[in-house]
Amino acid sequence: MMLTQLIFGIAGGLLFAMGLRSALIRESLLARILAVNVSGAGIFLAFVAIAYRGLEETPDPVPHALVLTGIVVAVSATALALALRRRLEEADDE
Amino acid sequence: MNNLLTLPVMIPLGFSLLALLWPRRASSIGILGLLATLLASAWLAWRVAGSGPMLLALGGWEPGLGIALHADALSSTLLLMSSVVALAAGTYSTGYFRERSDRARFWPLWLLLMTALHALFLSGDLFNLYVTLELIGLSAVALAALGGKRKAVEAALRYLILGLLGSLLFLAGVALIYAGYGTLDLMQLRNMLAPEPVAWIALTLMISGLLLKSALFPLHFWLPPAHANAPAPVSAVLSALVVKAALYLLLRFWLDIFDDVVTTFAAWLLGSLGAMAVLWGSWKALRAVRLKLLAAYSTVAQLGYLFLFFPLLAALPVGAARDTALGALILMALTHGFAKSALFLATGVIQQKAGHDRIEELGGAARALPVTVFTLALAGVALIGLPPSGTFQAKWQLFSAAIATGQWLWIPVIATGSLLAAAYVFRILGYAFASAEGVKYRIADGREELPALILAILATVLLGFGSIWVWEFVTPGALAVGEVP
Amino acid sequence: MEITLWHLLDSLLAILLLGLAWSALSGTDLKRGVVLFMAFGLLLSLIWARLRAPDLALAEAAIGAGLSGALLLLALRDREKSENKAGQPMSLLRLATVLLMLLLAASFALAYVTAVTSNTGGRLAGLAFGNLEQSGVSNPVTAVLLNFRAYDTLLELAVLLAATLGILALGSERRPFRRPGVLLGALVTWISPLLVIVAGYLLWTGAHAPGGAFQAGALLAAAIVMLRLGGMTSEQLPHQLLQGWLLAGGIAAFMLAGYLATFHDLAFLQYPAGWAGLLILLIESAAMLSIALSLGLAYLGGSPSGWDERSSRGKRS
Amino acid sequence: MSFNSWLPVLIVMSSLVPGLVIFLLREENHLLRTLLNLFGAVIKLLLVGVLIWGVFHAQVIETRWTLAPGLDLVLHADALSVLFVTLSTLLWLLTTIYAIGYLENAPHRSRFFGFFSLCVTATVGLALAGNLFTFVIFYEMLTLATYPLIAHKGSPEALRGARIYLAYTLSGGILLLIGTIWLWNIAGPLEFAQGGILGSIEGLDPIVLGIIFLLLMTGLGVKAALVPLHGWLPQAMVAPAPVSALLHAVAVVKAGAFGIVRVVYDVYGIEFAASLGLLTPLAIAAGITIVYGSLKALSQDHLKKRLAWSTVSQVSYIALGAAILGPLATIGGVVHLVHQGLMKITLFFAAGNYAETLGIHKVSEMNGVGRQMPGTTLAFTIGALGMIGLPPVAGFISKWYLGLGAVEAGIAAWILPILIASSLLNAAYFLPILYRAWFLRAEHKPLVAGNRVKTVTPPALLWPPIITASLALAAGLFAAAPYSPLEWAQLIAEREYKQ
Repeated sequence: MMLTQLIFGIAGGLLFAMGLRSALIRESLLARILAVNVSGAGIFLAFVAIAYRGLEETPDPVPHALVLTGIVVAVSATALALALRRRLEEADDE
Repeated sequence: MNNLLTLPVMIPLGFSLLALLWPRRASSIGILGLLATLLASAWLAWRVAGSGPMLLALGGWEPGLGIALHADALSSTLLLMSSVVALAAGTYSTGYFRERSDRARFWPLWLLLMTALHALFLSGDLFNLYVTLELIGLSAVALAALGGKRKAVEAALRYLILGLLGSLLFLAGVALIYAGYGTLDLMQLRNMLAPEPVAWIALTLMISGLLLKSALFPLHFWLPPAHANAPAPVSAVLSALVVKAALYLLLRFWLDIFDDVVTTFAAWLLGSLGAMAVLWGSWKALRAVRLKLLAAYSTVAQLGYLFLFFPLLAALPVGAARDTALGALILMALTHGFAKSALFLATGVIQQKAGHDRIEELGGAARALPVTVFTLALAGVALIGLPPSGTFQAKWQLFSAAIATGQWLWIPVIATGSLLAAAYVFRILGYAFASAEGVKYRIADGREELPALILAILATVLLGFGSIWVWEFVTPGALAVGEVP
Repeated sequence: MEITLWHLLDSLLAILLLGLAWSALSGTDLKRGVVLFMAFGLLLSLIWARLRAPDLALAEAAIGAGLSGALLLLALRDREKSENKAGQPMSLLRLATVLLMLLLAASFALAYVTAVTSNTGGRLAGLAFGNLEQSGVSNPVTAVLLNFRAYDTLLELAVLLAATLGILALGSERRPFRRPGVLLGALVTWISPLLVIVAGYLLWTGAHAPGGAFQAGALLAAAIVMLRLGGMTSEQLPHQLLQGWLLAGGIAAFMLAGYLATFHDLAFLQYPAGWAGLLILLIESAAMLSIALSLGLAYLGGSPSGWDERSSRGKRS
Repeated sequence: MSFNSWLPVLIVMSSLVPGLVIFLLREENHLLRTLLNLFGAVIKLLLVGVLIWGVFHAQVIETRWTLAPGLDLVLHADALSVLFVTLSTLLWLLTTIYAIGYLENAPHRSRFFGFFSLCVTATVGLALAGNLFTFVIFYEMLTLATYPLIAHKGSPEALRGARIYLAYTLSGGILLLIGTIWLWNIAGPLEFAQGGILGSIEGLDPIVLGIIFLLLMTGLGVKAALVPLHGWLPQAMVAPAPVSALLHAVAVVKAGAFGIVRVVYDVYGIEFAASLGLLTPLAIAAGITIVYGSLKALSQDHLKKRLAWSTVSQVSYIALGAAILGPLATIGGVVHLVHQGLMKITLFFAAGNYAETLGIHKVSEMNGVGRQMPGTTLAFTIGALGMIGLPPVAGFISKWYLGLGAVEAGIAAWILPILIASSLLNAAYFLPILYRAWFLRAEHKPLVAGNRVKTVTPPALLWPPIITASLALAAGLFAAAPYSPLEWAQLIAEREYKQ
């Protein structure tokens, strides 16, 4: 167990909660989309912190792979959400 | 080698690519793919029924490092149901989407959704489950937004964001589990998990994510708009399958993987929320102005019934009585799946033929669309829980379990819920049977009306008189992840 | 354990990150929020590097900060009615939400700390390194992504495809930018080929060093973004049918490779002995193109011109 | 499987299948529909004949199909079920003929006859039900099948009546369901057995059994129109005459009464029920209903409404019979199941004929109908006299045995007054009708008969009431003959009091 893991893990938890809160209370859709991304990043941070095993040892590659997958999933979701939002605003004009 | 396990996932995926590459043949490719998927699922269920649960270590890596696929009675049953519903709704969609370009948009996404659902039913790995949840979410949202009507798009966007939050809660739990137990494989976890803070908090996070996705009261608020504004075939699958997927995971975790971790208090919490969902959902359904909204709220209520089982299962000692209750739970889920999809498809027919789905203006429907109204009636019987339908046997066991465990509290809830259900179903029928002159309906053809009828018959006649098969097939090895030779 | 300089740096990074996130989320000015979010992404990739996750650093920089940022900036052009309202509830409720947030964070942290302190083993690392030789690649992350947990990656490509199809189904692309000034024009013409080359290198090196399909794909997508900024119209994209094949390619390659094994009576996605390296390279190449095109189309914001004609064109093709 | 294990299913199918086929027929396909109806009805009658023979020779005739762990769908033929099956099958045939004539070129006939057949299917099903679970299933199906028949006209008041009917029966159904499940939960499979099953089971809490009995009786009482659960019955009058006839004589009301008989005799067992002290409340409820129904009938001018209230009163004779300990009362109650059916269906057929031929709906318009429609009025008269309980019509037999039973049980003190009072009341609301019909001369006839100078009732409408009336008469005259309803009732009674 090392301090670095704890620091970033706890930071991850904070980000996760912070994003969740904003995603629920913000009116603006764009803000909510940002918030979801921040929240996800928090969990990713926790994952990578779990994988970290100090300066000497090479870290656990599995969480890295999971996070990489997660990042791609996140960007896909963001892209879709933004497209929906744009479509929504166009529909407004109609 | 059990590579058969991959087929229900990979067939729809492959055909979705084909539908993407040959858009002009999208419909025929799609139907073909769903037929193949159905065959594969049936074969899988047959194998499971014959020789018990199956396991496949993907890539040949030992579970833990690699990902394992599991099939047991529960998962293969749901697999079968989703294949049937998908095929029926898909067939209906060929009549629903008149534009070829619409069909070209619809089919690849539709098959991706099936891929996602089946991947979820079979997956044996926590993180993989997260990916399948996201795949379900995104493809479902994309489908719900098809047609691009403002209301639909808005509902889809909110649905997407909430779905993402649900997945994130789930993922947070996964991270904690990996940190604490160093594996993501359900089979290994099941033997490692112990009632301790890490497991509790992780489970709480994952369960709340799943509750959000399965729209348990009071987290249901996103469901009615999303389900009521999507295209009819999509609504059918959203209500019948997508919420069930989250529920399936809930069951899997609650009764199987986290069996030692869950507490009776939590079960009671779920039960009470379920009770509120039954009453609130049924009431809103009764007050609904539009048929699709009614159907959506009735989904909220019907899901509530399923959650009533949790405190009962917690109270029943492991053994025959508990198995019976579990079988009833699954039977109810199946019946609702078929009945609700039938209801949504029939609603779609009415909406297209009458040009609206306002309940109070359905006069003359019974004469213009007898088959569809008959379908509504059959589906209604199943939703109320009257014989002959699987729901009746299921509710019987639900009542019985409540009496046996002395949890009398639920009995008035179920009774009231059933009466409210009867009220809203016969409200529809009352207006549909009322004779109204001058109402114009367009003629419906078989591929529009028959799929719904078949689903309704499955819910009433097949599951009504064949209900024992569910018990015989499901209960012995219902939750047998990890009990594979 | 002793507090070293590293730990101070870590705390600094963490606090900075939290600060960025907070200010990105709490402000009502969305443009500012988006910019701060991109900064957040860059800082995050720095932290990945610090935590010895170079693959993630690359991916985060290219995708997390880069492409998401580009998409968000583009999205700023679409006005929202709801935006102008200050999206904050009244103070008391606000306080409550903050408390709930802290509660959630605290419980997560509690579980996390207990987990990490109680379980100090290598978790799956040992297994992963133990099987690295058989995996066909020497970069452990790539090994996990494309061999040990290849199924995840396969489904992940499906997620990307679903999102892309969803976007395409929603309507036509944004209007292309007008031709930029000489300077940007020249910049684009120089940078985009460069990006393509780097992408190819990343793909190749991914087998043994940081990099791989995702980072490479993201860079290619970045090239598309640059060209788009340079006024590219969708006619300059490959033919619609070819686009379809490119989108499908990644998944198709995966499935073919996966079932190839089953003919040798192996498990799905189990690469025949000695083939792993080659198969992984092929899959990655196809995946890279799919990812690049998907993200590129996402930046276009809708179906490129002529996408729908595919379905209604005559018998030919 | 032997033929005997198929027979009950066939009997149910013989009306189910034609019903389902009829749904698919086009409206104008009159001939085929009629053929299907009659074919089904006749086949059913023949099968029932075989059934009677079998039961008389004490054969085991049973179909069993497992639906869930511990829940079997059982169709089983015993003396009681045979009595009810025969009644409903016979009356279905006649009612079908009547309905075919009645609904000449009315709209939605396919729908009507479809649900009509389903209605009979459900009735026969619950008559043959071998356990309480099966009974409940068909009981609910009956509710579903009857709703469209009551709502058939589609007019606002028709829909209203149907809605009220549904509200009552479904709520009752839930109570019945809960009671049944509770009992099933503590006493295991509730297979009907002569002499009852609960008496032999150890360690059942009498309080619980009492509560369950209350639940069951409430659930069944709704359909049997026990006061105060009778509210739907007068509302359901809006239904077409054949439907009312079926509702009051065999299908719904009778199903409730039959259920009460089943629960009292074959689930609880009459002696056991008596030992629990459950019979007296039931008897009181029945008594109140008998008097109250007759009183309400007095004040009705609308003919069908008056008949409806008289049903409320008459059906409770069956419940009363079940509520008095002793074979004689049992005989009286059980035999009234048949007698009331025959007499009441006659009355409704006749009422329908008055409405169809002369457009008469009110008692006050019935002056001199005897001369215009002698056949119908004769039938009506027989039915009415039977209801009053005058010998030699069947009604007398029922009341006679009920009276004897009351004496035997030693509660004559308050039962006999009820019987006498109700008979007097019956006389009070039937005799004036007969008087008007026969002895008053019809004033303002053209107004009533419209511009039709000569009024004739088509044979399809005329013969059913005449047949049922003569059956009611025969049941009284030849009560002692073998195979007569009374004979069966006695057979049942002695089997119920074996131990």
